[in-house]
Amino acid sequence: MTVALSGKEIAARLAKQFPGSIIEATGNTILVKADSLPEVAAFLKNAPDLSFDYLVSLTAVDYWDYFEVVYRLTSIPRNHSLVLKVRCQGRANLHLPSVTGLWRGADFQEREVYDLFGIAFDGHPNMKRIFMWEGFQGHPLRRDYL
Amino acid sequence: MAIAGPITYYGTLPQVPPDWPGGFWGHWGTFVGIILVFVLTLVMGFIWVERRGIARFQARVGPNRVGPFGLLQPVADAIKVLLKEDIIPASGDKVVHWLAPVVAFVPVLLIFAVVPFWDGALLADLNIGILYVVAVSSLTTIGIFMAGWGSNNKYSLLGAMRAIAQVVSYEIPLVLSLVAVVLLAGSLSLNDIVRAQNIPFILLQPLGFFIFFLAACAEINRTPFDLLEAESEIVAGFHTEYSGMKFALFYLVEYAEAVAISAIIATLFLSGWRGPLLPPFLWFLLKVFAVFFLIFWVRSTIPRLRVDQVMAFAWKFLLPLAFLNLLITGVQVIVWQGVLPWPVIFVNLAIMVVLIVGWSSFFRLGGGRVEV
Amino acid sequence: MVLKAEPFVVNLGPVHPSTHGVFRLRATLDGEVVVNIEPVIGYLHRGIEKLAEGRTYTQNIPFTDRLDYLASMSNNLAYCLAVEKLAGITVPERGDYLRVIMAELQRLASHLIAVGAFLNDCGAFMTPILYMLREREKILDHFEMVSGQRLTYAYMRIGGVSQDIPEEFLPALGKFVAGMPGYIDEYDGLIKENEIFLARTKGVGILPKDLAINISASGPVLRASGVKWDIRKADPYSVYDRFEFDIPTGTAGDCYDRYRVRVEEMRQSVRILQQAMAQIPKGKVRTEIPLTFRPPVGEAYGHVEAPKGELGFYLVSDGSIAPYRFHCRAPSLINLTALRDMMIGWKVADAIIIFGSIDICMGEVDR
Amino acid sequence: MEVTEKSGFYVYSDVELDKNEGIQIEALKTASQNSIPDPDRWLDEETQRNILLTSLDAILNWARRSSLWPVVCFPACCAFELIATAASRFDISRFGMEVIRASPRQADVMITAGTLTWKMAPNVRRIYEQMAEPKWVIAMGACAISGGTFAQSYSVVPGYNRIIPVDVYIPGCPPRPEALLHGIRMLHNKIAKQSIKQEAGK
Repeated sequence: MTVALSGKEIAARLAKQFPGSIIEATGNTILVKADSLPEVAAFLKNAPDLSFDYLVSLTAVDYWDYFEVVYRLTSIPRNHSLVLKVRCQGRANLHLPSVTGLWRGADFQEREVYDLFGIAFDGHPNMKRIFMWEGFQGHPLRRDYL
Repeated sequence: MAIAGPITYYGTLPQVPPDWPGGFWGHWGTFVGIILVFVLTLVMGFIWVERRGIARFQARVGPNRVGPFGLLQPVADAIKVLLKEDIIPASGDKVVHWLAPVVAFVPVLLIFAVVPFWDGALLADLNIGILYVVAVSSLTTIGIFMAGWGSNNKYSLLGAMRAIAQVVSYEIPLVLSLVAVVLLAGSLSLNDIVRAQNIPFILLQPLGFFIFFLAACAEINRTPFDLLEAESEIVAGFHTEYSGMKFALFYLVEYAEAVAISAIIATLFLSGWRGPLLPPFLWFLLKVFAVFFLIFWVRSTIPRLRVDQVMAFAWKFLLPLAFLNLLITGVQVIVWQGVLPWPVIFVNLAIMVVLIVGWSSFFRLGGGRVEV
Repeated sequence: MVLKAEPFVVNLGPVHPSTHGVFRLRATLDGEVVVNIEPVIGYLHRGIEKLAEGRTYTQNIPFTDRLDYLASMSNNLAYCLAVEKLAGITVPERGDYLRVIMAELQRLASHLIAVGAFLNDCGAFMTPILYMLREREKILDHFEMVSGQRLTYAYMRIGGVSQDIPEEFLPALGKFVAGMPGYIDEYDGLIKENEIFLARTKGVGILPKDLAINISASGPVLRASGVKWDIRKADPYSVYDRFEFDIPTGTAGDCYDRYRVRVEEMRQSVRILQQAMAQIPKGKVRTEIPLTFRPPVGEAYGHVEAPKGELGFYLVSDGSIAPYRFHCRAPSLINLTALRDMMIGWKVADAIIIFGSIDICMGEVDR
Repeated sequence: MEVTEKSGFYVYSDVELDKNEGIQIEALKTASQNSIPDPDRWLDEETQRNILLTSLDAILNWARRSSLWPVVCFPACCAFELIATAASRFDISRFGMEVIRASPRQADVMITAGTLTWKMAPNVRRIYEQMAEPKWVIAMGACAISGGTFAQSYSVVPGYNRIIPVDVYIPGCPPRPEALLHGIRMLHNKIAKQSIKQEAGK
């Protein structure tokens, strides 16, 4: 059985390591500040007792005020999981740091989020539309796209 | 060479039967007609046999709605294809595109000039018959390359490049395995070779047959060497851009080549028109169909080789074996001239098994990544 | 003399006989050698995730059928698990067993197509896939018996399955399960030692273990690279913890290993089916819930080991009758990430079979 | 031989290429907001026939309907019902249709099995235009007829008849192989009524 790690414990460790990086932690989830995402992700991947080497999925949710990008992490050797969330305020000109350097599995999924939600990932090697054609107006999965 | 004058039948061969239309042109005219009818009906027959046969291999029924047992299926195909719109790509080389099917088709028909349907029943009994076959049959490749070039399509060009590489490579083991047959028969004329086969040469030359069959499959682009129209890779290969009548010609070439190769294998290795009870022509036809059955059996069974593996197979496997076969045959012809054939048959079979198993343990296909 | 030669670009697809749908590879070739590959997708992007936000939870089940249309049952299962997690619904035991039976039958059907299409890409003239389709038809008969459909079943419902199986289902399944190992052995025997097949697939398109994990590959692609990771064992769902089965893994991570893993998985599926048939209890097949219901506010992620890999559904509920966000973690899309690493340096013909060995379904890649 | 120039080598293609494709898609989208009428108006017309033409028609139509070669165009779900139709149990080859041509130049009928998206539409249009006359289109499945379940989606073309003229519609999601065979028989009947005269008039 995959163990769902407690978000609070991890958040406490992370807060010690990177002060001010965690916004809140509930259940299996920790909410991370957008600026400190690269360090936190790298720590989660490389810490020997965590070793989150497998990015299960990456997606986004539109909550009108902000976009929430959800990183679902799993460790294959230790068989435990954690959910990382990052918020992106506003509706225009959205940017987040890319995690393709850590998990290349994020490649297509970040492009998908860019295409359907309009969140650009800085540092992604090929940030362009994946499903829709170039020149398509709008980002279809936003709640205000009809 | 007999082209210059009327056919001369020499030695102990019987003369032209008295009921043949007399003289030089009559003979030619008759045989041109016979060959055309023979090739076209056999192509239709082959298409039907292959489609029905492969359907049986694949646990299906195959065409059975058009005419009895679907026998008219090739006729319907032919009428339909001939009357379809003919498209020439706007940016293609129009002259080359137009000429290519003709250039590909003519040599295939020319091959049949020296194939004996009966004892002495052939258009021209050339004393260099085999050389003529080899020379003419490779001309088809030019037509295929013209098609690939004239279409101005990348898939076509890839197919055409593969065709050239493949045919040039396989010509060599093909010819070398033929030389062994010539050594046994003592003649280059196809009719004489048939007359020399008191025992079918497939028994005396099992390895030669093996090499010739594989090389011939490659020459006529049949699976596992059907690289130039590899459907899963390069769409339809060299004839991607062809439609209507010109595509029909290429389709015809594909099957006419199969007829030609089947006829040549039947002549060289299966003792051609010879056989008990049945009339010679029927024997010849039966053997042609037997060889063709083998060809499409292979087609429906084995996957395709990769382009570099096809090359490697020709140069590293077939070519050395063809040389060894030639050497062994030469020694046997000199040493065992008077010996009964039966021990020779078994010795040759054993040699074939040993050589193929032994050589294939040295020879491994696979890998092939290139650093870029 | 130096001849001027330059690489040229060939578009393999979007309509190409062996791209398994409308996939497009923008391939840069140097002669026959692939020097660069760029996958272009989106030709079947139907906007299922957007459409699902306007349908109720139950109405979305048919959409999941059309994601990976070769494994509709597995998709139904993953979606139903996610909704049940979200709304806290339990499934009766018989319903769980029926779900497992259907999911494993579906795995057999999907792997049969995968193996057959892979051999077709290798250039075998239609024969293998037609034999595989013959077995698949038998499986489809069973699905038709329970759901009345051949391809898009919508058999599973939230809280169980739509209806109990007819009486003749289990005897028919028993007959099929008894015969299937023989067919698998027969086909495998015909294929696995074929010299040409070995030459085409051994050592071709290697995906190393580290890379496989890093690109989030899943399913047979991940296991062929030597990672023993199967959701059915790692995070058992439904009643998978009651069955004995092995996780087949490869060593090299080449096309041949991916083929072997699929064939072995088919054998394991037969094993699971045998056990499930022996254990299946009597009783209800479905917890009665209204067709339209409001799950509590929150989010849930349900995942299963689909034939193509880890298939997950991430649902966000705002307390209304429709999901606020419906996201599908599509294994086919993510398995394609390493395509470029696997293909570069190989010939065009290899590129085709490497692509075929990943076994994708365009409906799921583009959604 | 040596590669002297690596100008064609790039890891990711430039955006210009994609933009051009996008412009084509948008152009097609704006141009095809109405459906193309089905090419079967002539079925109602009484044509002047004479003995020579009728017998020629009979032979020609017989040949054409007996060897309908489908082109490869299998976008989505229905493709697998089409493949099942080609497989052992239903066996499309009985009608001489197992020759599935990968090259549109050599094919006669396009069985559009699956949802069509706007991104795909120019390619389908191009395949249709590359096919040689005479050519027919069978719209297979609900998506091909009207967009089906996905009709309201932002990326789906509501029916193939926005892009290409369709001869036979087969409903179902997906249609069963029997339904596909029935559709093929209907196409046979339609071809049987064709006359060479209309073709000349086109």
